[in-house]
Amino acid sequence: MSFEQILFYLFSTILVLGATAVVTVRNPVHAAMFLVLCFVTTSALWLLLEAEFLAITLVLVYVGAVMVLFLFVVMMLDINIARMRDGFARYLPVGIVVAGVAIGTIVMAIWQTNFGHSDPVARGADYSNTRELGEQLYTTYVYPFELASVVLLVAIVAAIALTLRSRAGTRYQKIEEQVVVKKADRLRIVQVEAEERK
Amino acid sequence: MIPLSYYLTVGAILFGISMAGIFINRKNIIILLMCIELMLLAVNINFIAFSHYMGDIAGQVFVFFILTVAAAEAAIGLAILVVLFRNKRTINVDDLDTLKG
Amino acid sequence: MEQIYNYSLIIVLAPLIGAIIAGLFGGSIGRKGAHSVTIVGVAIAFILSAIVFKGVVIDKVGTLNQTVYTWLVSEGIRFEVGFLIDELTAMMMVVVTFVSLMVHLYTIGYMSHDEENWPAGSKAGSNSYQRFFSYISLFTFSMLMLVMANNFMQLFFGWEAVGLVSYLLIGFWSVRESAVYANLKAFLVNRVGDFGFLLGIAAVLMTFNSLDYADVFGAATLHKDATISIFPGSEWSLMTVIGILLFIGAMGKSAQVPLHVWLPDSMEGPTPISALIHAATMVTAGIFMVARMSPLYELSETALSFILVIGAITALFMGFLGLIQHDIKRVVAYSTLSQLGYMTVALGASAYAAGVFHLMTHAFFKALLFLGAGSVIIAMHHKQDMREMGGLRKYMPITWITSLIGSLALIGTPFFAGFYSKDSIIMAVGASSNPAAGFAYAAVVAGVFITALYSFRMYFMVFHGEERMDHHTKEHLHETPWVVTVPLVLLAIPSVVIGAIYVMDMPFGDFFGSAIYVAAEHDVLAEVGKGVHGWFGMALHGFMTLPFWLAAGGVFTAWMLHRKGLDIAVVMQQRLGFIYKILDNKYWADEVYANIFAAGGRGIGSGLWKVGDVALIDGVMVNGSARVVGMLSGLIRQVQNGLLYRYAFAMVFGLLLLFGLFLFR
Amino acid sequence: MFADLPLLSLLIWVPVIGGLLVLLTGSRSSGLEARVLSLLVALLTFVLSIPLYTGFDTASHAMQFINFADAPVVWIEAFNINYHLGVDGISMPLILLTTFTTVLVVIAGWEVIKYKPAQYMAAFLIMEGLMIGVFASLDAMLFYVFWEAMLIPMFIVIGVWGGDNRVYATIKFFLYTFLGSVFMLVALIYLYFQSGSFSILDMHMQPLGLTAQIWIFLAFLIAFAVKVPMWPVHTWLPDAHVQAPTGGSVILAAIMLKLGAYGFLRFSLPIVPDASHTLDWLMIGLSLIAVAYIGFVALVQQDMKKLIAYSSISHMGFVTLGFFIAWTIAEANNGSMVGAAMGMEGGAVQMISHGFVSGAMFLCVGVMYDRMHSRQIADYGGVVHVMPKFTGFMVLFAMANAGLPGTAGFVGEFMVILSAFKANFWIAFVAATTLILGAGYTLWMVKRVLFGEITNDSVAALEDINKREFLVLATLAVMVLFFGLYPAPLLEVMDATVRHLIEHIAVSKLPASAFAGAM
Repeated sequence: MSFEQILFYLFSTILVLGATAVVTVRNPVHAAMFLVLCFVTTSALWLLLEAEFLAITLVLVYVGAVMVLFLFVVMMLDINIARMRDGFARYLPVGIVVAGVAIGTIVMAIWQTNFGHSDPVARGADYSNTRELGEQLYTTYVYPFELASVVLLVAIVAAIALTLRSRAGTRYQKIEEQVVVKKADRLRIVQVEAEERK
Repeated sequence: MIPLSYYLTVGAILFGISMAGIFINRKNIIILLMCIELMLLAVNINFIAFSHYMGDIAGQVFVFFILTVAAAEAAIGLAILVVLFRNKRTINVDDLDTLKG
Repeated sequence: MEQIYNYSLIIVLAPLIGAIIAGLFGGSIGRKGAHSVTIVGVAIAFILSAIVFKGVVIDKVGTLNQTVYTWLVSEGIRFEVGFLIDELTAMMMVVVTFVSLMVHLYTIGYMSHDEENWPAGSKAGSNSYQRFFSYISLFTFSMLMLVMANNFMQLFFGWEAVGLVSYLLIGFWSVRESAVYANLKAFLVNRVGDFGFLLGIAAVLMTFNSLDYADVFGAATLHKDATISIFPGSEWSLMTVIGILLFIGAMGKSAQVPLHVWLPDSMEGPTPISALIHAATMVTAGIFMVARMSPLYELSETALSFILVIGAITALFMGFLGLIQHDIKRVVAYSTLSQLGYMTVALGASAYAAGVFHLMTHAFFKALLFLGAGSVIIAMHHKQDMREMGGLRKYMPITWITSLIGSLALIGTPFFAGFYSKDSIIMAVGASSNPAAGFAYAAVVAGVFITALYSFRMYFMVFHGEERMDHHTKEHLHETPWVVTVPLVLLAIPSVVIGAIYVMDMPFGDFFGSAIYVAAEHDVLAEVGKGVHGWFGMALHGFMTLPFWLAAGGVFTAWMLHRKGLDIAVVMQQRLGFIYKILDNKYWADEVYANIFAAGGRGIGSGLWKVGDVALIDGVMVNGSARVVGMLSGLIRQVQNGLLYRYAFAMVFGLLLLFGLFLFR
Repeated sequence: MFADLPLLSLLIWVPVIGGLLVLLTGSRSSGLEARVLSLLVALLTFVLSIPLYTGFDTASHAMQFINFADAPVVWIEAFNINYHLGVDGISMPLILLTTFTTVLVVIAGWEVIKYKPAQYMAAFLIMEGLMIGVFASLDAMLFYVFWEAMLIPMFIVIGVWGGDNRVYATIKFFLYTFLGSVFMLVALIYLYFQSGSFSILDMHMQPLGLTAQIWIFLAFLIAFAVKVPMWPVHTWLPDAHVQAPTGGSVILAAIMLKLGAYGFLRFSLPIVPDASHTLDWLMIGLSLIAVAYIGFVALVQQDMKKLIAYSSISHMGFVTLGFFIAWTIAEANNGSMVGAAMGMEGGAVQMISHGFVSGAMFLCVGVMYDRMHSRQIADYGGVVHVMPKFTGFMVLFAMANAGLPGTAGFVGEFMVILSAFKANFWIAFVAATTLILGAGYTLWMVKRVLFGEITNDSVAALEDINKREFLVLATLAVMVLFFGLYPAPLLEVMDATVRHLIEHIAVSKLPASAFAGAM
């Protein structure tokens, strides 16, 4: 068993176990953490597949940004975990059967198919996965790339627009009003008649 | 040498687990979202494996886009979740059946 | 010939223009303008008609047959609007325009206070006078188009157009429920006739591939033995089918049993209309039509027998109804029905000329009688019940004398116009060899007695005896103005003399020339004519015949009853209750139509609607299919209950299915 | 001057673009600009349609005014779909009817429509363009697209400006017509695979086996029968009419119903003549049911619009009867089709005249509805005393509806009955019952609505028609009388086309071997 194979089996096992944990643990925070584990191991697998750029991106973007977002949300929301787990046991068999059937069929399909390339294309030492990906993205896929950026922008805007709200009763500082304020708005000079003292 | 089908099998198992996860955690929308992320991950593994073994960079480009979309999806999904929770005080899927009209 | 054509155009257009001016601009030209323009139009038509009559009949310049314009061409068949002016047409033109002119004049008097007949503030009532003149001028136009037609299509045009004007005029006082009921009834009953008429025209077109009179009549004998299969397995003579179908139209228009029910009700219209349309002209269109179609009818013995039977039934049984009426106009109306029956009988006996001759004399004396009745009605302040009249001869001498003349003409007193025409019909029927002639002869002879009886019952009740009207009416009783009496006098003259003048020409001579065709074996008039020696001789001979004594008997009976202060209607009610009941209900014809046909039609309609449309088509098919879809989707929507995991399950299930297919196909 | 213009294209797109302009300008102000602009566009379209008549060669049966005759304008190359327009003697009068009616509808809705007038007018203008497109298309796909697109404005018109139960009526209308046209699409695609072209003229020449013809015929029948509408797929019409605003009813009755009948002439008869022959008993039967059955149903209606809607169905029965009588005539006359053209022309004339008459009737009801907000016959009575001018018009149109000679309503019925008699006595007999039934339901309504004493205070308060309404009704009255008294120009236009069609359908399209086998 070569080193590569050892790595593959190791990370694959961790990945499968981690994924199992994601779907079975009681606490969503733990689930999120296991998901992070999954991402990291996957990233390792990708490194084995010589996809360095995406492996790093996965860790940076997913673990660094998306999963943090998940954690935020999970912690922010006050969720009744107990109720969430209702029917867990009841549906477990169904889940296992479904997963079994799905995995079985897919695996059968995979093993029946001859993909033609049993060996990966050998690359030279100076081969840069990042460079080639970049070339492709900025030439052939430039329009989809631009579109993807727009999608992200839309996602940002949407996320903000959805969650932004002004609660009634909350006080905000309105700077523009403070700037344009005039003396007359704030100060009232009144003439008070002198009163004779009794 | 690890054959291509090994990677694909890993992807399949991951996909199956996440599918089962959707069934088991049918009430918790956050876990559901996580399962979806897992599914996408499984798909990505397949893409990259194919890309590697066939020497075609296009598979990685696809993964790149999938990541983008998945990130966007996660952001919006969570935003919706927050709004939902704010309005309904619950994220229990059983309580969210207004779609049936 | 050119000149006659030009005259003809003017003859039809003058009343039309008058009608359009009075109808569209009645509000601005006022009453005087309206009646002036229409009367001028009709007067022009009358004068030119007289000139055309002189040219065609007296000077014998020949027959005009000319197209005015082509209505449409389809498959090479030309549908045209054109004039055929022969002796028959010329005579009809004169009669129509003359009576129409008289009625126009008379209307000035009759309608002068028409606003009283409308509810206060009715905008329709504000120019009803002008509208009335417009309608009667329009009627004149339509009737002229009918009689001057040279093809079936235009005949049908005129046919329906007079029906339209009749509809408008019967319902002229549209505020009266009875009037608008009567006009609807008249139109629908006429439509039943037109239904047959149109099919008859279609049969003509099918047979002759042309609707032009000249083409059709010229080729008629070629199709003498043609047959048509209407019910599978039975062949009918084509000419019989055509003849009967066309005659069904005539039955509607000329109010023959069983399509007679509309005519008595049409008396809801103003009296000038009853005189012009429902006595003198329009109702005789059927007679005119059959006479015009004589080349076709001569080819079918069956059709002639049919006509004969229908005419005889109408002549006799409608006369009976006249006996018990109290409304002065209804008496005259039933008398009209009965006289139309006489004309029809003449047609059935192939004595077309006699029928048309009676049509002419009848037009004059019946218009006279109606206008006389109208004059009485004016004097009585629009009361029509004869039981409230009596002794009017003192107050209305002109009306009295002219009405007497009309009545004498009607019952067939020798030397009067009616005598010549009616006697020729009776003689012709007697001489006819048609299988139905025996029955018809009995009916028309018996009809003479009945005619005399009801005519003079009316005459005595109105003009003689005690004055039964109320005090107020009596105070204001006086002769009607000159616009009313002048037409009476002018109509009375032909009512007396026209018969004597034309008897030797028209029924017994060659007046109509080629316009009327009679097969040699049917030519009863020629046979009868051999025994007639001049108008004077005929009248003298008339005193010795059965019909005269029957008429005299009728008058005598009426007089006897009158002298005893008895009314036939009352007498019958007391002594012959059963028969009175039959007559009083008019043989239940109205009830049958209203309850069986009209109500049945509505019943079928609502049945088809409620069961067919609403329940079956909409309920079962349309909404039913919607319900089935609803039920199915109700089942399927269980899958889509809005819960996320159901959707996910469906997705996964589908995915697995696809996997399976992919793997195990 | 007009000869060089692509007239048909202009006729389609001028109102469509005009309608869009109206949409743009009208939303701000009171709607006056929108109305004026709509009127101008409608008038312009009408004026543009006149050269179709003046420049029409009545001796030719061929398509005329073909756009860019030398080279087809390709629309979708992959499927050989072309932007191919042209008119013959049947479609040309219908286009004129469309442009004419739209002008009247715009005037009739002038101040009556208060709610979103710009959108209302725009819907009608766009609809006009699309309907002209249907009549002018010589490419089946183009036809189909116009045919379906036309539903949308009508859907909106009824759904937005309709009566209380408008949603039910609109959905019924839409589903019915849409369901029908889907079958037509299938038939068209089948024909495309057979002939390799979507050109209608190519389809006319395409030989087909009898089984295929029958299926195609049935598919067309569903599409066109719904539109005509024929019994038993007619029940959408009364509902749609009752709920539609006046203008919608007018367009629906005057033009939309003609599209179905036009489809029979343009598709069913020439493309599948043998199937039409085989199934003509069905068509004649359904037509006669329409005439008699629907006539009876019309008799008992309490709602004026419903009554007129049913009378429309009944009158359209004459159209289909006239179209499909030819083979029965041939059988009764030893194979000679003489007389068939009269029936077909009668049907075509009936389409035009019914457009005027039913449109006028709906306008009349609209005039009363605008004042009383009721369509129930029972709510009226004695209208003549307050609206004498209106009564004059209404009686005229009622008479035309009852088929009185001298009005347009008579011509078509007359020709069809004459032709039907040649085929069979009983067909003519049943058809002629319309004389009685038509007069019955129309005049009975007239009696109850117009005549008699004033029944209630709201009738007493009615105002007679104003100048605008007078203009609309008078124009229609002139047309009704003109075509009643002088229909020759109309027939002249149609004659060559119809005769050619009769010659065309007289020749069997079955492949020679199948034909020999059938013999």
